[in-house]
Amino acid sequence: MPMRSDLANRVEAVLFVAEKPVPRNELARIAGATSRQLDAALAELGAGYEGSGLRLQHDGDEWQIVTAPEMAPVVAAYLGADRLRLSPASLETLAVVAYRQPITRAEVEAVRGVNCDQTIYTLMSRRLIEERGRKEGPGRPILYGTTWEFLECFGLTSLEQLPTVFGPEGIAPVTVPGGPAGEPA
Amino acid sequence: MPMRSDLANRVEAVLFVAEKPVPRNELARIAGATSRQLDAALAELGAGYEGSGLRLQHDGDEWQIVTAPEMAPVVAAYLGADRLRLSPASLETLAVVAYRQPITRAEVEAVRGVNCDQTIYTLMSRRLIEERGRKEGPGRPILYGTTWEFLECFGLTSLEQLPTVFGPEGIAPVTVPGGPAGEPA
Amino acid sequence: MRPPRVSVEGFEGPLDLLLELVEDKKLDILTVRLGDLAAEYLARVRAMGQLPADEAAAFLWLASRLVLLKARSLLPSLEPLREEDEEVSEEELRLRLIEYAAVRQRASALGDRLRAGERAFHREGGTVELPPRGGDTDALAAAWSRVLTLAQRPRHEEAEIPPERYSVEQRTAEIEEIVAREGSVSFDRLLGSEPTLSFAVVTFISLLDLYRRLVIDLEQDELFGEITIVRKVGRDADAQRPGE
Repeated sequence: MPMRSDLANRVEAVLFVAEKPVPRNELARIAGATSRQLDAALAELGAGYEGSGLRLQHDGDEWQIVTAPEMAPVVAAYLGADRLRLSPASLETLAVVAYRQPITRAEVEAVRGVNCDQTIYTLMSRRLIEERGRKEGPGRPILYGTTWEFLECFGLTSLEQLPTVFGPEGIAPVTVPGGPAGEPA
Repeated sequence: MPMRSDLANRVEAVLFVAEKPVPRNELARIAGATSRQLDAALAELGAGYEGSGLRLQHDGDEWQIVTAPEMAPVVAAYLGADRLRLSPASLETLAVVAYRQPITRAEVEAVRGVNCDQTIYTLMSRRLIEERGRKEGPGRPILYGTTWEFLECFGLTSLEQLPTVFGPEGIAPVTVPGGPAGEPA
Repeated sequence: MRPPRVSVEGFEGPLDLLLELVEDKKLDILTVRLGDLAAEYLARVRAMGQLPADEAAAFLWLASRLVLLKARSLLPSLEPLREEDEEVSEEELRLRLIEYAAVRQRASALGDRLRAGERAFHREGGTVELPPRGGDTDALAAAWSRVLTLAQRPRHEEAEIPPERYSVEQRTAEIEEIVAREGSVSFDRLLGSEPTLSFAVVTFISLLDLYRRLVIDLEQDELFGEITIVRKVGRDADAQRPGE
């Protein structure tokens, strides 16, 4: 591959890990580029993807990397397999929410001991969890719970059908002031 | 960009949408390739990522696309990820596991000469190491190995990239009769 | 009894301390006579001050091995100690030290990578929205169980730390006092009826130390017989206190 500019590579890396389209101005700020430099980098990136399995796509000012349309069959074959695909980290976050709902993000993080931003986003975007109002108290944080799609997906008719793991007293409530440490992964 | 093979593009698209590393045989099956063709496609893909913001990484037979280690600052800034910190003791335990996996706790302790409960717990909870089955023999102790998150956190595209310090022949495997050091009883 | 968790005074453990000695003195790890380091190793351990016994045991175990290697080089005919474990030969100990040196270098290389911060990131997925199907409740339960185990473990471990803690300094002073008062005492009596490993090791090292400082004599009538600790005639134990 011909050498790409460092800015284009930085933009590529950010778009790669982003789970949602990234607004242009946010991209410029994070990558440390002017609007003009960013335009050049995006053009460079888009051109570089020609003939590859990926594409650079934008909806108005929001940019994202997606798979090339020609790859749809193989992607569908992989994803369409009749099962739920979740990373171990997402599965753990889902388990915490399922068994202790309604629960705030900080509480999930206190239990898992790592930052759970990404996994909560993933679970939200797959409609496995949803917002359930707000907790009374400082900052009134959002409470999360599982959805009916979650029940359907796991073949449960109600939450009472969740497999029993420990007794309900198995774990003491955990509160962490100031929030958890970052997630290495 | 020079034209890439269609197979390499299919592999790229599948790895892009996968939430976790994809085993080699699943990749071959989905992409409709023989083992040999897949090897060529993976090599092509990996070479194509040189100089870009992405890397092809594999943990044994499991493959994934990750961001290039040089892009870490901008990606960490975007994700709000904290820097991973490990104590010297945890790093020592991690070094033993990484270079001698799969390995039991008693074997790690024999090498380090101290109890490693705490450091193994720390590494497990950060997903840097994981259980890898059990060793045959008395008590069938748990074997530990590193995870793909370990590769990711240290910016290694595979275990072959572990820093070489001593020559591989420099150190004879050490076995201590009667269990870990410091345990005469 | 498991070997203790040790991270004291900047040392990660007994091998770390020994390696530090070898490196400080610019000795060749392949040829140094490890027994020759016994006195200095003991001095470093003593300098650590009030070390809790459960943490000191690993240091003292290695110290006792070094003393033994030294004794063997002076008295090649020395019979094996009456102990349940295998004696560690100089070559075994050297191999362990060499391997540990490699581990320490590897750990520092990994630490450098970590500090450089050049890590990779993966995608969690999410751009493709397909209705999920076929989730495995067992996998969910297993994940929950894992989280519970991990979340509970530190508390559990804290509760396991043994309450008993002895330092070599403390034990040495106790033995000196007994010997000064009674003139002699048997090794068995010093150990008591059911000594823990830590207590036995601390007692043993204290005796070696007192013996080296010429405060006591050790008497044994027959092999594997009762060991008697006798106050050295004409010596005032306290006058020798500062030691080496």
